[in-house]
Amino acid sequence: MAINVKVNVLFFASLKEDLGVSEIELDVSDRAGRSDLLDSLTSELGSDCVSPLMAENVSIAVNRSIEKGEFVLKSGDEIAFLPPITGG
Amino acid sequence: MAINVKVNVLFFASLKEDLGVSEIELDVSDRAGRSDLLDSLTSELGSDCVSPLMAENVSIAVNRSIEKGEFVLKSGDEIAFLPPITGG
Amino acid sequence: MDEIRVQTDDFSVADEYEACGAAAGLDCGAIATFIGLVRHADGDSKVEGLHLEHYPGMTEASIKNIIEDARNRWSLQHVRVVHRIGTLPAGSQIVLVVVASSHRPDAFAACEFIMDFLKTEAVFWKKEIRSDGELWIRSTSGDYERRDGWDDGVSSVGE
Amino acid sequence: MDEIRVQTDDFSVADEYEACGAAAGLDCGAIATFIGLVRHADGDSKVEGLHLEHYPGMTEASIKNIIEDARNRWSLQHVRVVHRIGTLPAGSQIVLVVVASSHRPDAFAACEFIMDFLKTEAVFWKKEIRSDGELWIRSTSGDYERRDGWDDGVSSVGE
Repeated sequence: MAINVKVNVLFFASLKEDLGVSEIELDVSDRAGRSDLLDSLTSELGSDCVSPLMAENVSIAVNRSIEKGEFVLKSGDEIAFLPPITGG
Repeated sequence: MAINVKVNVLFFASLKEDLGVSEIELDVSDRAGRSDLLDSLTSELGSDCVSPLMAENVSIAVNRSIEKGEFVLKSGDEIAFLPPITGG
Repeated sequence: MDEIRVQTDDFSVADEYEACGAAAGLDCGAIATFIGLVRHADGDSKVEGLHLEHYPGMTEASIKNIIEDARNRWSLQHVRVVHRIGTLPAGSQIVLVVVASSHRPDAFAACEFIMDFLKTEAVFWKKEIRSDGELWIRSTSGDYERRDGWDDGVSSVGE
Repeated sequence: MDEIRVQTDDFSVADEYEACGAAAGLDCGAIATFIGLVRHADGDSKVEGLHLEHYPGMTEASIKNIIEDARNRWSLQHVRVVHRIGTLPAGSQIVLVVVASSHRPDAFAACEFIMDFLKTEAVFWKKEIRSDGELWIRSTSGDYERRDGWDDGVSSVGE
């Protein structure tokens, strides 16, 4: 049996508007990776969330650091979905 | 007989210090050119003025416009001797 | 210590300039400053305002990285970046960059570098509130070209 | 109307910035500013101050020419140049350039261009008052290189 841990997921800007939510607490299996995270999000938010979250220009940050490749989640991690940024 | 006209001659910065004067009124022959001007200045200020005034990096402005070549003076002209400039 | 602030409140250019002068010290010969403002017009559309979001913590860290990169390239005495968030009506101040250095080439280059990287690397999101609707803004191809220009020797002009 | 002033009095960065914002109007998105200060040190010599002279009328005309050249290269809304003369103790403000434009590349480039040309083309004379004597300053080879750099395409980075 997989042990579930809690992580925090944040959505910013256009993603927050598209999904209608800015932050959710999510149960994921301990040591969950990228695809496990997406499965948990789909269970929670419905399959409509897949297309905006997986868009090519959306970055994922784990604990405020952009992760371009695979990652492994642990309890208390903060995951953020970032649409294209621009400041100044 | 040459008619003499009055012109005003200004010296700036290091030239003012070297010559000990900032401005003189000078009699020059009407339609005097570059060498006539220098002759009149030498008569007025002594031959020591030639070397600083004729230094390669000194520009001459007639009525506030730099003159690199020959010029012809008329009554009331303002001639200025400009050592190398730098602002900012 | 450089100053990095992300805030909803407006900033005072006079106060930031004074604080920079005080922090920069006796050998400061050059202060370059840039202020970005919300324009009323963008092409044919009238812009009523801008809405800015950030990611607390990550945004400040992204600005800190940009300043560190600038400090690795130029000799700088003090840097201040103040960036506003929230809803800003047209005409508002958005961002301020102040850079102090002994020499003007360094101050100019670093100030422009920081602005170019704020456009593409700082963690902000910007929505234009127009007369004909709202639009999330993205960095333009020009923004990326300017950022990438710092890699191929443009920066050496000032060195 | 652009603003050109040569004065013995100090200037207020806050006042000049505000006046620029007011003159630039609704489509202003970028204000770039540069302030030059009298440094206390220059190499090994301690600088106690600077003495600046100008040629009334001709100096202002030379600044006007520089601004016209900048306006021919970039799209600018407003330009202010304030340059001090007289005896300025170390730490004093010497010169201010403020440029407003719709877009930041134009504001940055024009501000830097104007400073580069003030160094070599504006009719001022500058004497450093050092602990070990007085010295009339000349434009450096670096100053001329920066000026000449505007001829070979560097300016096109911002266009």
